[in-house]
Amino acid sequence: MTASADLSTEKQAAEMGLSADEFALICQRLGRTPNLTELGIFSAMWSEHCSYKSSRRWLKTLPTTGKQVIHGPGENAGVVDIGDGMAAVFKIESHNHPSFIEPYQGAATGVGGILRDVFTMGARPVALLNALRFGAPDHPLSRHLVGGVVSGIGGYGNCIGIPTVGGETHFDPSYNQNILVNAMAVGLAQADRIFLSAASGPGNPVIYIGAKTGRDGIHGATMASAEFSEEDSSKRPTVQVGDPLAGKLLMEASLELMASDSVVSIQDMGAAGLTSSSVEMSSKGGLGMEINLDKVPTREKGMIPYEIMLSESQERMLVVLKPDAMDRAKAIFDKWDLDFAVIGKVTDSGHLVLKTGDQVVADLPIAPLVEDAPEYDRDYKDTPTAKPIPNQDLITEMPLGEALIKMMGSHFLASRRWIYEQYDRHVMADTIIESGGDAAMIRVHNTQRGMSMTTDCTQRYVLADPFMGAMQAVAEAYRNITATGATPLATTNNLNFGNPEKPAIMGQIVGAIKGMGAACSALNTPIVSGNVSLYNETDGKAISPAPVIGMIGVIDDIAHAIKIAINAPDETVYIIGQAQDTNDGWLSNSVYAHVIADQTMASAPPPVDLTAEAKHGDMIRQLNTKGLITAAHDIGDGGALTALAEMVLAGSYGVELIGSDHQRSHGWAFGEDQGRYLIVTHDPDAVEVAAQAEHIPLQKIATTISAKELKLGNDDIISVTDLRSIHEGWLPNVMSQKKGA
Amino acid sequence: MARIAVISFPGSNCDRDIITAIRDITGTEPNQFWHKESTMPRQDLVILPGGFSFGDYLRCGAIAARSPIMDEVLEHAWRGGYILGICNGFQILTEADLLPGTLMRNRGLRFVCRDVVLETHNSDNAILTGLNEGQKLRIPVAHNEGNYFADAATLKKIKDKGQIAFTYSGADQDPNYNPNGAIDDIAGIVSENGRVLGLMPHPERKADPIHGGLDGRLLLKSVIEAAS
Amino acid sequence: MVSITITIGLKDGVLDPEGRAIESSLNNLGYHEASEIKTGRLIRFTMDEADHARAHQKVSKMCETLLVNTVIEHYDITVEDLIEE
Amino acid sequence: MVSITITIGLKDGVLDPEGRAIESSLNNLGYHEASEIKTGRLIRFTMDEADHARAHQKVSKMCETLLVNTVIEHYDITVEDLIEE
Ligand SMILES: Nc1ncnc2c1ncn2[C@@H]1O[C@H](COP(=O)(O)OP(=O)(O)O)[C@@H](O)[C@H]1O
Ligand SMILES: [Mg+2]
Repeated sequence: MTASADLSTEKQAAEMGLSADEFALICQRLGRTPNLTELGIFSAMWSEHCSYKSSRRWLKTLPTTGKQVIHGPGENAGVVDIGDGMAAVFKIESHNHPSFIEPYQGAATGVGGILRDVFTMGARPVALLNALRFGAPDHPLSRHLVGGVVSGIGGYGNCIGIPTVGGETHFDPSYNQNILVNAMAVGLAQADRIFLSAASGPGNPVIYIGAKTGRDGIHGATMASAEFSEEDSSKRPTVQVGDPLAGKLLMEASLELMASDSVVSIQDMGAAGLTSSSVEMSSKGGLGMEINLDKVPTREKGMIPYEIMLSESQERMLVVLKPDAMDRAKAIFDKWDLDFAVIGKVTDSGHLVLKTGDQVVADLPIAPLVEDAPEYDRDYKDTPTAKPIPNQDLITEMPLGEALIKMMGSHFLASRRWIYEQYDRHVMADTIIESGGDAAMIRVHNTQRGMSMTTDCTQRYVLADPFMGAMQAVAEAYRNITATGATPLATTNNLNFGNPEKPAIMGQIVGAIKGMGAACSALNTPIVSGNVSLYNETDGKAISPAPVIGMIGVIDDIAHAIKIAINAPDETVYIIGQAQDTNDGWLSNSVYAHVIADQTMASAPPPVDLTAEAKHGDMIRQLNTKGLITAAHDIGDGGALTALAEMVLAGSYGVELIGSDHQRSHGWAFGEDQGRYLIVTHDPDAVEVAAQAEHIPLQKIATTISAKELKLGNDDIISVTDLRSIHEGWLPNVMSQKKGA
Repeated sequence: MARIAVISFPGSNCDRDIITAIRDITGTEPNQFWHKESTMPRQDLVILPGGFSFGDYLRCGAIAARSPIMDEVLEHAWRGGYILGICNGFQILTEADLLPGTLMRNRGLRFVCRDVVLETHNSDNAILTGLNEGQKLRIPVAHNEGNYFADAATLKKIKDKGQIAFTYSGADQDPNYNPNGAIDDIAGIVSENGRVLGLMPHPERKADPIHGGLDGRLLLKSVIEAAS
Repeated sequence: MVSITITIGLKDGVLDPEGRAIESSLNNLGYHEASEIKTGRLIRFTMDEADHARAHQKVSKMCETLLVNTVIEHYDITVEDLIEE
Repeated sequence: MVSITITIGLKDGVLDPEGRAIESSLNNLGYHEASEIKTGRLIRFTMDEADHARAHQKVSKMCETLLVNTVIEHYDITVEDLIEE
């Protein structure tokens, strides 16, 4: 059978991002030259975004199994068992390029997209997080981008009614022209009621639900896989506009439909829209699909098959319905005022056949679209080993308190309150710990169980040492979860890198995947979902690599949740995970090095000891179970003293350092050695006994006091009010700065 | 036992939260109504929950105020029934002319989600008799359009008649105590008969020990008791 | 068929935070010539009605019942013959 | 002094969820005559500039740099002599 319309050319293939070799392969596998619609479908399915052609061989090396894993990578989102018959469903995804072009809509549709990935599986989304990277705070575009992205994330999440409870934001000039907007969603489902996308039952109707198809975002998948040039922002591809109300209707109707025993399989239309959803559903079921394009609800007149198949209009789903379910389904769509249409049926042909009227406009075997997608073993060059900068080259004479204030008011550590106050953090009424602490925590509705969640990555470490940096990102996520009292369970990740065709960039990718894999294995937090965003370059300059880690954990009883705020005077503060005599902390590539010593070289980051991480994490859980912890915080960016300052800022008490000599050293105060936590306890003896029994190093560092101050030394006292105004003031000041000033 | 109704619109997203809070307080399940329903049996208290009823398109609450169930809500009001509108529910009540004034975009032009301190003014209304005059409550807000506005004549009237129920309180020295620029720091008002209350803060978000405070529960209890 | 344009603006005396924000941004960008900035909304549609007066009357009713918040907004209606393209 | 009106609308092909919501609400209220509802924004101000062409040019620049989101919106500028009231 031949499909109609004009045959495509190698030149058209190139415009769609397919190489000459890839085009030849397509012709060979088809035994003919594809027409334009068919070529469009191939180019989308074979794009980096859908096929992971550069990263696939490395992603396969990641640890993805464990007894908690119900569904690992390969589905719309990962699914893990959290006990009591419940499952957590979660994933992170990027919307980097669209957010640079139109920050509000780009970020909003990013949130909408990741929510669909989660509720497609039958899970009700219960929390959102994000990971953001912007350029230098004083870059002329930064304010516009920060403002737009933040209100876009809020605009969607607040409206649809899912709390945004956490995230991270970093500033770095390498993102000036290429910001990162990664959104993570976490949902809850009954473990035995998970919905997958594999089609089954030839003859079953294929239903389209949700918003009408317009000309928006056509070829977004290939765009997301192409390098950026400065001209691009003036090309202005048709931007997708998010409609959170439509998203809410779609979510509620889909969940109701799935609960009504009507659904064979279901798949959201995300990147590459109808193309990837129909191909994936067919491919996973080993079947085919026939679609009548005349039946697809369109928003604009005269849309051609190519446009209908590649549109990335938001808020749409594809469902294979049980044969007898039509009436039930229709009642649900009517209740929620949703457009829907029967657009085709499942077949056993193994082909995707598209028709308009009686005419076949495309007829493609499914297998080559998926299985033959190229997989490249790209050349890579390991990142040269970064040398540590010795402390004596970094340490300054600045008084401790002054250095602390300067660091807390720097873009690395300043409060992100201006951002998270624009997010509804409380809707659903199950938020236990929200932005501003370590991980966030959500109550599993109607239970005593809690779920902790976090996103983390310190890109300056990754730039210097992709392997160690990625390992550190996992370790930090692990510590953030642990510091809330929860047990880390599983991981999702978003690999944000430059152009993989460059061996140096490919080297970063390989190094990061290896480091991430090693850490997730050692910490028993398998990777169950993720996303890859490559070609994050502008005019040939790559971003600082950011393998963002999203992690979740569980706590059996939310009564044991730990927060970072100091709650009482006369309690004792310990560092868990570091012995008393260590006063030469790791300053190379630290916030201190950047802010106080003005040393911005990509020097060696602190090494991660995964065995110690696991042991120290278990120690925290043990102490917490014994009721010995009244507050805790992991030590990360900025070191022990800034962590302590954050605990003070979160509560209404002060602290007084014990006053040993090493506490005056900048290495002790600001070193970023890994594997450490601050805990506050009312029972220091019991803490010491428990730690010694497990051979966990610890040091007593401070006492909590009623005075709202940080007593660093006799004549080095910082008022909490002053510290707060600097820490809280930085971002609002940046955002209200006069342009051009 | 009070008969309590919770109305859901397509974009309501705090309906489950208020239902949970009411169930916790009263031990019974409230009655739920969908915006398309055109009959509602008699109720003692009708609650319009927070959310984004119709995506906040056109104006927050405007489309919801004209949906079928609202005829029943209006009738309930005319009969002297009690009504509580929270956040978007407050916006709907002003759009339905059950409360005077309107809620404009926040002065800062940004969505704002954080705790605020409310001061209670209840000497003149029936719905808040369970609270003390001047009582301070810490409850969070979460809105983009909470900037209460009424023209001078309306404002004078609602003041004269004691219709201001809650104001944002500056007592804790926070210069940003008013989160949205509302005129005269107004956070909530009641109808002339003192039985219809609209407020921007979300009492259902301080109604469970995990919320880090129970002031919202106090407020809800008072409303439920008044209506019983 | 007629084409309808409804122009909606804030009544005098109602604070226009958006207008103020725009004014200060323009100033910061060095555009000092603009003053008294006011923002408004526009609603446009086509209407199946030939008679202008009747169209106007119907649209007024739509404005009063739904489209305009008459507490703070005023509106203007323009009715034009639809120019087929 | 001139009076400036900037009319801003969504470009063709850009989804206008608000227009759709208004349309269905009008329908529910029994107004079935309105179709293809589009929403837009309006910015009005006075400008200290006598020459219309120059005013137009300046306002275009303001639109491009600040007032209009040219990725999804288009705009129209009207310059009129200020009628003193
Ligand atoms: N970095 C990664 N690590 C592990 N799994 C990944 C990674 N990137 C993508 N995946 C998995 O590959 C599958 C396809 O991902 P993606 O194309 O992003 O999903 P979608 O089609 O929902 O957009 C998903 O199951 C995802 O979890
Ligand atoms: Mg998906």
